[in-house]
Amino acid sequence: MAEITYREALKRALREEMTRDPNVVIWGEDIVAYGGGGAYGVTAGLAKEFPGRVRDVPIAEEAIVGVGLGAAMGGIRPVCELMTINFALVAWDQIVNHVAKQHHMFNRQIQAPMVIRSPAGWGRTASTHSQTFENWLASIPGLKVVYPSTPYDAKGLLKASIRDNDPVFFIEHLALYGTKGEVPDEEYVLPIGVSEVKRPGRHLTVVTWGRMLVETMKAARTLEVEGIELEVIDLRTLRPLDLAPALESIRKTNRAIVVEEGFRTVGLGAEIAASIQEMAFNDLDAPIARVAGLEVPMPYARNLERATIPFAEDVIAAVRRMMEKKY
Amino acid sequence: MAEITYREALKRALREEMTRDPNVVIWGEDIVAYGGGGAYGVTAGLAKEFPGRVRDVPIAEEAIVGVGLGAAMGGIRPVCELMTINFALVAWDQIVNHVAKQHHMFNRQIQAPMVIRSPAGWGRTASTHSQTFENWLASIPGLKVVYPSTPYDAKGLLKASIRDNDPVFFIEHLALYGTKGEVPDEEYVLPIGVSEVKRPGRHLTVVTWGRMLVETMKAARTLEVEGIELEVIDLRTLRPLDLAPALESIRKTNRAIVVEEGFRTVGLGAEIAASIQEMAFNDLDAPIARVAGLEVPMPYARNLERATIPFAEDVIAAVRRMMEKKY
Amino acid sequence: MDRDKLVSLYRQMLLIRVFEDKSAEMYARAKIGGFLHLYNGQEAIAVGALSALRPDDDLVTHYRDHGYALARGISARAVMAELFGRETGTTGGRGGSMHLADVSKRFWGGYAIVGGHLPLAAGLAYAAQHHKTGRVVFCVMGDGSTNIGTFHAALNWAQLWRLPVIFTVENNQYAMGTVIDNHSAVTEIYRKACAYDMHAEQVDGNDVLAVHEAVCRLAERARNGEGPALLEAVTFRHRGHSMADADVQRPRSQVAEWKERDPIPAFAEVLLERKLATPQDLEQIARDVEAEVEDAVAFADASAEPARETLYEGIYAEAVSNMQIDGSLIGPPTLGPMIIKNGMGRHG
Amino acid sequence: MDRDKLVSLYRQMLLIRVFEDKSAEMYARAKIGGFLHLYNGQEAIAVGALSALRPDDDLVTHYRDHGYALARGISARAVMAELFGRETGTTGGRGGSMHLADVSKRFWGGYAIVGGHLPLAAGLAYAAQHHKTGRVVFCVMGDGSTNIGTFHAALNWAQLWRLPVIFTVENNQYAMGTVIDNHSAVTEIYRKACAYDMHAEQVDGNDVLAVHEAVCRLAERARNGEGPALLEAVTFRHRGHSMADADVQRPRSQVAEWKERDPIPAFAEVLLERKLATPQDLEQIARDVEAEVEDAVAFADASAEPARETLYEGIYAEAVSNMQIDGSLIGPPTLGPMIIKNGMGRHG
Ligand SMILES: Cc1ncc(C[n+]2csc(CCOP(=O)(O)OP(=O)(O)O)c2C)c(N)n1
Ligand SMILES: Cc1ncc(C[n+]2csc(CCOP(=O)(O)OP(=O)(O)O)c2C)c(N)n1
Ligand SMILES: [Mg+2]
Ligand SMILES: [Mg+2]
Repeated sequence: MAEITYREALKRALREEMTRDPNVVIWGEDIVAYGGGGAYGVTAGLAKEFPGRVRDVPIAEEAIVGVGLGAAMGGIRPVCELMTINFALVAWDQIVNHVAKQHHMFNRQIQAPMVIRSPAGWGRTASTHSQTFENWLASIPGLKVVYPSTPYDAKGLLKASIRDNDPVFFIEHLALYGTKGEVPDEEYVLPIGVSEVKRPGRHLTVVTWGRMLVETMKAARTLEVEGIELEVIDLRTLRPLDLAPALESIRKTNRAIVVEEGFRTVGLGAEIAASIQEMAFNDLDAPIARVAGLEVPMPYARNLERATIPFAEDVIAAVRRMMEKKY
Repeated sequence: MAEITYREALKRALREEMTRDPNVVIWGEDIVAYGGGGAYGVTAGLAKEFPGRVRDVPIAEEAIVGVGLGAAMGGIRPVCELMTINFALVAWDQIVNHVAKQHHMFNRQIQAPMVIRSPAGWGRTASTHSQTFENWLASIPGLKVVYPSTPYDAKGLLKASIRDNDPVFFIEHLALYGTKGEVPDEEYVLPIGVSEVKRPGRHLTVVTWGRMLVETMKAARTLEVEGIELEVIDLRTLRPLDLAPALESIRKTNRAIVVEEGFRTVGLGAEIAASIQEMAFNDLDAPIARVAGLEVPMPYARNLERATIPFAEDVIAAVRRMMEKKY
Repeated sequence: MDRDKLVSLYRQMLLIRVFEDKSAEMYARAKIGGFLHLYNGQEAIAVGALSALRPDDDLVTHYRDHGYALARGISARAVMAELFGRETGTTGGRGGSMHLADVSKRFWGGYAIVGGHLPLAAGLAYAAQHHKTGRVVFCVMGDGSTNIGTFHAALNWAQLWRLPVIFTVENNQYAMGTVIDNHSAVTEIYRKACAYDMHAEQVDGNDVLAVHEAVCRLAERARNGEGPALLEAVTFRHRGHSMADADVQRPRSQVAEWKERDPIPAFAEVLLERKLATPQDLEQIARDVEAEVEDAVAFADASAEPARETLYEGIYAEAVSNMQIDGSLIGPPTLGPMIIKNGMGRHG
Repeated sequence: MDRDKLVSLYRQMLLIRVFEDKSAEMYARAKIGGFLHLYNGQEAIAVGALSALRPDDDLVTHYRDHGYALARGISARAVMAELFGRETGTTGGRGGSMHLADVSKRFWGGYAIVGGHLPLAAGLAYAAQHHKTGRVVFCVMGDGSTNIGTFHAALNWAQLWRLPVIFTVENNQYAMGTVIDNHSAVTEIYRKACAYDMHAEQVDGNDVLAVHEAVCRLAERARNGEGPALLEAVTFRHRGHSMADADVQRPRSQVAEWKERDPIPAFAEVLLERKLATPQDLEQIARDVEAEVEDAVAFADASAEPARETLYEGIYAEAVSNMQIDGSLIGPPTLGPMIIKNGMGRHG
């Protein structure tokens, strides 16, 4: 078992699935020529290994998704890369009205086994280029939404997504590409729709996913020193949403915080908080709290950007507040 | 004071504002020639009254919104009609990345005083034509979202929206166009961002908006006979969201249900439930419940469509369950 | 084409006409709901085009799709049942009039978001190219659909990759109530292909044989790897945009003029002139299609509504185990069979 | 153009070049972050075009906007400060490199969603038409931006309503790393105007006078009510797409060849040949612009970061009273002053 990056884990998943199934193709802007393979290097080298099956496409996200969908209907398994998730908005009608609805609207005659891969994240890229839409995506019937936080999950879930007969929106994160973790050399596939306890603890449950898992784990290590043990749940799949480990955990801790990178208003955290209070009303000693990105179009300036995004320190502050306050 | 329809109230608001301000123009698909003025008749006659200021446009929602935005930047106050809210998806990038961000991203140099009007609703129109996206719209910083439930509110809020210096997404509802209510002959403008108690009651608080207000009021009348008095809050504006009347009400009733027409998962109801439990944790005798549309792409068949949409009977059932159950 | 085939073109056009008139009647009687876009006046395009294609060439259309469904050989029964919203319909009552489909016949559906299906058609053409099936994709839209972004993105991509797809515009000169001069800077739609160096042709959409020949040519090109094409078929609809349209905006004289050029009697004359059919033959056909449509109505009316229990079927390819009673996917995995009940969520 | 104006064109181009080289240096020194798209090699277009327009004509560009900002007369200080993310920058550090703007100079901003600003440009042109201001809108994009839907929707609309807008494509033959042959079915971009019957011209984008003349012509047309135009300026960038681009995909020989056609020395030769400037004049200009850029860097470096307290300013035109400490708008109206704190929501 070797330590590899999240980026490398994704690439291995792509390579293995392309080797296994000749119908898997990858399309995206600048995934072949540019910088040797992709704005963020995930597809680097694959075009050479699989001639004709990895292709640069015009900048037209409505077509990247829509042509991908048509190909999927016709028996291809396209992995469509959107350079960043921000550009998914250009393809929003295709995603919501076409990709997600095909199977149901045509009464199961049509399947759309496609993956749309795209990174969320920021990096001084200002407000149109620093967004994340998992809350919206997770509310669309017919779509599955996967958002791995570790190289291990990234590889196993991307393979599962490519094999899935439903369309999967697969969210990555710019800040995770370089993170490392153990990934087995042997092949494995992880199930879509299963959350995981990433760290056991007694005092407070944190439900999170994606990059915020990393920040939450940092927070947990700090708080441990103070004697506060967080139980950390990584959702991994955002639709369908598996809240069982969270509910089980809350039965024990009686306190929960949802940590998300996106905006608070109508975030996925709202859904999780609303669901938990419905399903575990009597287990709660405190209202479920939410840590989220500040609700402002992301500014370019370093200090303002930094203030906008949640980090471990914000999780720590929220936990302390909840542990101290009497309800 | 005369009883007029919601449709007529909207038209009067448009007429008054066009008369008041020569910069107000109306653009939309088939709002001039078709059927004498609009697929749903809201603009009927206005093109004649205001030559050149009410125009049919190509079917290209990305341009309807984007050209509207550019005009707004240049000093026009466009009211852009999207024939139905479903087509907003084609313009989604324009709405999220352009309309909503202009003022902040350019550091207040640019204003975007435009209104995007569009009806939600259904009517055997199947899954791509029976949607509602207020949950998504209400989560966008920079945008205001208005959704009136009565002719009185429709008129007063549309006038406010046109005068507002921020972009407003103004949601109407197909099933409301024909409903009637009292509207003063004198001019009035209602404030954006203020919810209203539409019916006082002691036992349970219902928070709702749009068409579901009508269904909730029906439910309230039925439940009154059984001795259950609902206090009904109509949000009217979905962003910014005024939860003060709801919180005040819950202090009294200790129980709350959110009723919405859209999907439950990451609906606006999730935000409201999550916020209420945060802000009124100790006032709640029961978890906040949600009544919502069934989470399925809307089928065409009459019986399936009927099963999917929430009606007064669903509100009644939810209220009874909450009043009976011990927590 | 031999006599039988030519006569069958006539029969198909008439079947569509009679079917559409009957649909209008059923709509007035509230047997059909929602949006109903009829094909009266444009029958020569679907019939001419599909007769030029192989039965396993791919077909993708807009919402004005009854004619294509019937011309593709889907039974009038299944189409009418779909309009009635019954379980025996082409999509079991899910899609209704705007979303007819029969994938076994490679009719991939009618689509109701203007322009939304154009990229899908290009994608299907990619699949044909990738798998070297020799199939051609036939994609239909209206004139008003050529101004939206997906038109541009799909045509550019198709030409760039030399995909075997024929984009066909039924130019009936109106988008709902908006006359073409008010929605498109170029009103001879085939000329829009110049922006992609795409092969393009314009054809009389009311001449079934002309359409047939044009599609033969373009399909041949596409099959030979010569790439996509844009075909403009100039036509007119005899009725309003949909049953909701009182049709007050089109000049009466224009409607009357185009009704003079009705493709069906025009083709009847061709058959009679060329002695391919007698007046008696045509009368017999008329009786046959009337009977076929009556039978379709009876069948639809006798069919059951889709079962309430099937509401969640098909949202995902495999049932998702933790689906809630309101169809949401929130909550712990239940793993047991899906519970389906009317009403709201578990805590509603 | 008189001598002074011609010389000023040279000065502007050189200022842009020196500014861009300095930006690259500042990026390497982490003074600038995010995406930084430099204009080296394309200077003749911004300078030639803006010199042909009135100072109050409207300007809308894509993210490769430094050249336009400087050519519009925005100070190098304000632009550099914006790249540094400082409060003295053109948008006070909100937008950064990709979103320079100065509305007092009717520069409505750089936009970073490919094609997203094209409809906005048409809308500004509508405003000019509606208010009869005689203004023309100049809208800039790259070759790769001509394949996305908004290009089509905006051009059709602009032609349909005869809006006074010049859509200008800086065809530098690559969209990031993708060569034009791989992204556009038609590679002579001006020919795409045929789909709208729009007037179109192609110009040598490395010839500042040619660009100037073309824009004069097109602006004149637009001002006379003759409608919009598509202008293709063929050019090449000397650097990678952005500072993140190692520029490995473009053939070295192609880059070298185009550097031979550098617009700045080429125009220097014109000035010298026509005796409009002496070598000493040009050296003096070089020293001046170096100093100007050094000053801009010093200014930017000395400027403060935007105050944390201003974070929520400008999300709405008027402050919304019930904004929460996390910037969300949920909760009861507080009506008091906005509380702004680092961290998460009130119950976080
Ligand atoms: C994106 C989108 N916008 C608007 C509509 C509403 N709409 C449905 S059909 C139609 C007119 C289309 O006209 P055309 O393309 O000419 O086709 P025709 O109906 O004439 O066959 C409109 C505006 C839609 N379905 N999708
Ligand atoms: C909708 C969208 N998709 C993708 C991108 C990422 N992106 C930014 S610039 C660019 C290339 C644009 O090339 P071109 O239009 O030729 O302009 P140039 O950079 O060459 O000036 C891409 C793909 C984006 N910003 N917006
Ligand atoms: Mg038409
Ligand atoms: Mg370029």
